[in-house]
Amino acid sequence: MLRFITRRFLETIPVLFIIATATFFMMRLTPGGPFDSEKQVSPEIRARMEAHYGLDKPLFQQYLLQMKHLLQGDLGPSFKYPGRSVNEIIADSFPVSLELGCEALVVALVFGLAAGMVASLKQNSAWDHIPMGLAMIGICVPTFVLGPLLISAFALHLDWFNAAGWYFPRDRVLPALTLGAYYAAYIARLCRGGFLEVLNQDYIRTARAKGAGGAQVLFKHALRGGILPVVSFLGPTVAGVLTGSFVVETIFGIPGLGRFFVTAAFNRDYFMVMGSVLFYACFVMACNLVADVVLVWLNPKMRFE
Amino acid sequence: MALLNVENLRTAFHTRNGVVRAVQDVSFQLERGETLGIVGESGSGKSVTCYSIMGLVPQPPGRIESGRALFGDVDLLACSHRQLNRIRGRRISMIFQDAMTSLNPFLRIGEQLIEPLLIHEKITRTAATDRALAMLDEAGISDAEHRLKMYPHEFSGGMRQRVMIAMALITKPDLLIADEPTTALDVTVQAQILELIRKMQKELGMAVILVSHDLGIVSGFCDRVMVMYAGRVMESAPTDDLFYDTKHPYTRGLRQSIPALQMKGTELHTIPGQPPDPHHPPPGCPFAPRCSHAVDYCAKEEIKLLDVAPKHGSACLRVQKENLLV
Amino acid sequence: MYLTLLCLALLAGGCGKHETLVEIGDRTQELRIGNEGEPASLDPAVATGVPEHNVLVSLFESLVFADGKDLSPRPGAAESWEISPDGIVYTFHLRKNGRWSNGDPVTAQDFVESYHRVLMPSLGSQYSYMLYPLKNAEAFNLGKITNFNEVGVKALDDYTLQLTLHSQTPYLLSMMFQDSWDPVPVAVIKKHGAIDDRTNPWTRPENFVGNGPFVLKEWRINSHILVEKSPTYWDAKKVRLNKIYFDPTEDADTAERMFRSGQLHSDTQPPPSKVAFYRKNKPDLIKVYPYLGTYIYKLNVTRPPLNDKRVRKALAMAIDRNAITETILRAGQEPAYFLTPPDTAGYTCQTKIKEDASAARQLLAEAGYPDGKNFPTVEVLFNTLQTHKAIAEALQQMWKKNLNVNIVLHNEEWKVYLDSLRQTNYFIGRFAWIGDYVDPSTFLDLFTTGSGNNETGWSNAEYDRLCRVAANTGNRAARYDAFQKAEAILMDEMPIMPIYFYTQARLIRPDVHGWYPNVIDDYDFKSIYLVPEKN
Amino acid sequence: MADSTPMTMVEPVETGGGASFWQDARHRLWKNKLAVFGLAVISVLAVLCFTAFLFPNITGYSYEQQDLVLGPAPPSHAHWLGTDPLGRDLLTRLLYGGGISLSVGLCATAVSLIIGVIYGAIAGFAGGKLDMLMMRFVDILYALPFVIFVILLMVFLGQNIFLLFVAIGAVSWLTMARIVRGQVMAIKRQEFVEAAHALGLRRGRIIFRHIVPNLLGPIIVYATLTMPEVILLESFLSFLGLGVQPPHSSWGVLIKEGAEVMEEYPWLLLYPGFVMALTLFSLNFLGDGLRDALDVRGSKD
Repeated sequence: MLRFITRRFLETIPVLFIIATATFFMMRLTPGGPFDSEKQVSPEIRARMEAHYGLDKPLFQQYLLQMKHLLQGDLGPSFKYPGRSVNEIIADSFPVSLELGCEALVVALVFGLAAGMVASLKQNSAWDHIPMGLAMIGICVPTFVLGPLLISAFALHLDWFNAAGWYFPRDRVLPALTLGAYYAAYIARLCRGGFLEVLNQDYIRTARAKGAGGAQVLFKHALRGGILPVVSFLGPTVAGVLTGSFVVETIFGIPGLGRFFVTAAFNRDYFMVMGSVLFYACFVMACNLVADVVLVWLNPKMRFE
Repeated sequence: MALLNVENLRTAFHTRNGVVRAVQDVSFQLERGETLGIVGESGSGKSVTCYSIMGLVPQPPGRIESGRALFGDVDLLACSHRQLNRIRGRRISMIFQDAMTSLNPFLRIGEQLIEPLLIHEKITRTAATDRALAMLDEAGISDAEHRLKMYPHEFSGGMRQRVMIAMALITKPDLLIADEPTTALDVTVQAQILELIRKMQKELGMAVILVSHDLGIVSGFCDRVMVMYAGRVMESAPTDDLFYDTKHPYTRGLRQSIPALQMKGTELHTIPGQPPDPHHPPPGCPFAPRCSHAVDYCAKEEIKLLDVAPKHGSACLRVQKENLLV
Repeated sequence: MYLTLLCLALLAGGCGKHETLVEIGDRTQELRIGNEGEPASLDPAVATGVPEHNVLVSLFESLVFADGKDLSPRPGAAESWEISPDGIVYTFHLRKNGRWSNGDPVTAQDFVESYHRVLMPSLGSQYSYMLYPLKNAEAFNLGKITNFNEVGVKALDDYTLQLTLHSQTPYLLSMMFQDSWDPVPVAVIKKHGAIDDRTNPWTRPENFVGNGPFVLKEWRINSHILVEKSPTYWDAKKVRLNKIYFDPTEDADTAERMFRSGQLHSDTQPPPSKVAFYRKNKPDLIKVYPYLGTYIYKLNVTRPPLNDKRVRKALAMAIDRNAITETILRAGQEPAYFLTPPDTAGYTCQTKIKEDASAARQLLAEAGYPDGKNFPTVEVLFNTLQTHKAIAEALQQMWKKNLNVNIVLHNEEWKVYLDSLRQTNYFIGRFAWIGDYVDPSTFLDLFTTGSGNNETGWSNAEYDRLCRVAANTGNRAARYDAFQKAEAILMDEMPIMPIYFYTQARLIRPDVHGWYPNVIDDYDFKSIYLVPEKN
Repeated sequence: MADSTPMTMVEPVETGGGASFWQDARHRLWKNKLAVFGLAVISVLAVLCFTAFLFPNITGYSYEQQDLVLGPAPPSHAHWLGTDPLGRDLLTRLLYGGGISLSVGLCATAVSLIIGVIYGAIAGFAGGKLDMLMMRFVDILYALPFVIFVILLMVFLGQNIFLLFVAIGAVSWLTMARIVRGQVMAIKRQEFVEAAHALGLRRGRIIFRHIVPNLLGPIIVYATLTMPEVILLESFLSFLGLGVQPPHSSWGVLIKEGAEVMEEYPWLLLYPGFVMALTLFSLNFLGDGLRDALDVRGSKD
């Protein structure tokens, strides 16, 4: 297992390199520069600003320079927010996204798994149809609709929460619900499918024949096989959730990292894009690694590989 | 009082293609220490009978429509889940045909072995593991300590079935239901497994229900045999009576198709035709269309298992009415 | 499932009615305002946008500041000034009691060094051109001269600052409302890094030093900026607010909801549909007032068929601007029949576009497209935003109905759109201009030859000449006459098609007192105070 | 079947064995009322949408016809589903936009099915170096900045509805591939696979005839989930300038715009949302029905 993990770590190096290279050249090929704005600046001043960040150097030299900085762990300054480095922005905003992501994941996992398991146990009953119907609605209702709806109901009409902001513990509730609901719906559907598959297996019958109760059957015998699809799904999803959601962070005015992934690209904030992409890439690969390790751990047969 | 008393068991499956009456009006009694064989072709309802008793019929689509299965004073068909779970795995155990798929591939053997103990007895894990070691030893598995840490896929077929047996018997049940325990195994291993079951039966003094499609296996093993066809009991008798005083044409057909009992040189007997479509059973005796003795009323009148000799029931209308010798 | 979830959440949250932030703020004189976006920088020489400006107004004080009511220049860091009769030399007398927030006096030398810094080529200040009225400022900024002593900024003594212009600039004082004219604590900046380093961390709350009525306390990116009353400010006793929270909520819907739920005292630019709702149902919570900006379509005069003036005019005449302001925008915007917003420093253009569909058809026929026949494919380029899209869609239909021409709509992501405009790679492009200062020149100079924001390929010698004339005379009547003539040319040549004049819509609670609407929507935080609502 | 209520993972009966398997499957599908309902709803929607696409004035209005005087009006006799802020008939725009949304949804689902399943199955089955290379490639695609990718696509290839499919296709199969890979790895050690090996079957045959059919459950579930996601993704791409250009519409764009005014003009969100939910539910029923119909294990109901 340790060798497996080490090997995966080694694999990430060329992958990160490829991603960084691709991102670098993609960014530079994209029309529009970081200093374009509706009020045009004179070419001289633009040139000065570009020189300030070394953007006047030949492209390949810029590439080498950035790679060198990246190797040193320096993601560079942000164009959009002069005075802040990309490292600093990530360090400031990632914990917020991480917290929200974790809360959303708890919501998603608790409700998704519960709904999925109940539905698979009571297949084709109301216990199946109602949660699954809700899950389908959850998938249909995009976050940019659900968020405002929740705010409208619980913040504006009932006045239980703030409409936006990230100051008090109760400010976490609505965003976590909004973000979690969508994934809960996904997980519920995948979980139900996985469990239906497993609950039809002979060894579940064996467990019942042993006198194991419903909970025991479910958690001891069916869980490991049943959540396989959920685990595969969770790999990249967790990475996405923990690094922040643009939509939810925008709707709820949350100072998280998710917004930067989108706005950095819109702002042509080259170093910010590079930094966020690499950060996300590391996260994706780490999460996928964890997911793969969990898959193997769940399934002893795969341990030979 | 009998250990198990099954009366008028009816189990049906409601599938998208209609209702299948898998078990119809099955009754039997089982005494302590007795061995009952249930024989029949695929689809005859023998396994469903056992699943019904164990409460393992998936509902839906399955449904127990009527009947009682008194185990002691508990009706297994009507009692609560809680009650059922206290009996399953403790007083009645079951082993299945396919030990590979019936063992949980995600859990270590040891974990699965001690599970019945953990469920039913107040026992520490270490004590349970000790019992499991002893049990594996009894079941003829060497190097048990090492084996406990292994996963099912690391075992051979025969070994797995031994594990299944050890798992079923670890709680010293009163009744073991063995559903085709040897079907998936090599002939040599078959014998070993049957021998193991017999040995354990002797040691524990338990009753056994052995389900098989092989009359030969059953004949060598059981005190009594019940022959099923299309969800109904065709004949039920002590083993010797069933063989030497057969009271049903179907049993005779089965008997004649055991290769070992045939004289050398004679052609192996087969029963012509196919079992009836379970969705559309014929009226009257379900075997009538394939029966060489069938007469016109066989295809019309409802059949019922009646004693035609002491402790010997038959559902053949002609045997019942005309004392047909088959 | 979600219902249970919600119930749980509510139990956890379980707070019921609580005092809102706004109510708390009313008691403690803490103003909370929606700021439309996260400020990119709080360095006056680097900052460019509205969110930055709103905060900087509270943190720095220029020589003069804008009176909230009428935008007249009020003594700020300078307590008085003289202007030479030819309008070229301005002498400012600084306050003796002017203090930086670290206690140091604000001196004339500070201003000189601040202006030097803005004009340093290596800093790359985007708004350095605001200082170009100063003699030789442009040359220095573009690196043509390197000796700052040649630039028209001089400290006569610690408290006397002399500015020399290269030509008369009657609106100079109102230009000074812009952040580029703010003094910065050069000594402090040097302490934290190079003076011309855009990334210098001196604007962090822990390092910050300013001379305004408020001082920076907290700055959490995308969360909030908190400024507190500065005890060293010369007029501190007049400042009634204790704190101001700037909420960087970019999303207009979010900001509006925050306003509604009592998290903000005021919020600008709510979504158009909400503006209509408030105006109808809660008129006491919304203020709509003119804003110094024009929404126009640029026409690329280098591309056929738009190289034909008649086509351009036909397009401009065939639209119903009133329908757009009344049904789509619905926030009191005025239809624009010329470029400069009416009554900009007393100037209103006399030449108007005549909306006349039949005359437009006539013009189009003269240009060779009778009843829109053979009219080539023309695209309207806009950046993706709901309002831009709706306007483009409406115009498309109007042109189709009135001229029988098919115009294709084309939306692009913001920076791609800017790039297309810059390269004049478009037919018709949406564009908006918000005036930098209150003077017609901020609009009319856009379309002179060589102006970076012209982007239409249009060039007219007479127009250029008139703009130069206006720039070089201090005589108001002569200037405005030149502007009238120039704008008449613009409206005749039609390289641009004005659509509407901006308004600012502001949601504001009645508890905010001392706030007045003005066309550049500048805050005068010194005069604002809060009074709890009685009920 | 009544005997042992087969619950084992059964290797499908020779599916290549010709018509009978598919006939059986079709027969089973037709017997599933919900699935037939789902199929019917989707077919009706598709027919309506494509008719509206081909004959834009079928509702009496065109998708771009404005009524600025009327503005946003609630549902009425003249406009069954009301009008948008420009006074355009919502029903017309909904039907017209359905064409693009359904195409995008189905196309992306197909891409996700074809590429995702094949890719994931091969990676999972092969294991080792190939698996490593393939999955790291997926990681790279996950990580690259999508916004930039889309913009570049437009810059170099122009604005083209075809590119919309490329862009959506490029991302929609990634998670599917991961899920399939995980499942394949889980079941490739099962006996029936080993048996297939022993029979000397070619690997391709083992993967797609023996393993993939056992994954139908998760595959179909995930495929039906892909649909709403890409329909909404399309609205984001339209925002970037790829995809539908105004005044054309799509469900994603309608929902996005409806959400912006949901407090004032709720019908602008409600109806597009309802149609999309209806589509998703129908697809889901159809998907479940298909899974059951193609599942030779049969008796599950």
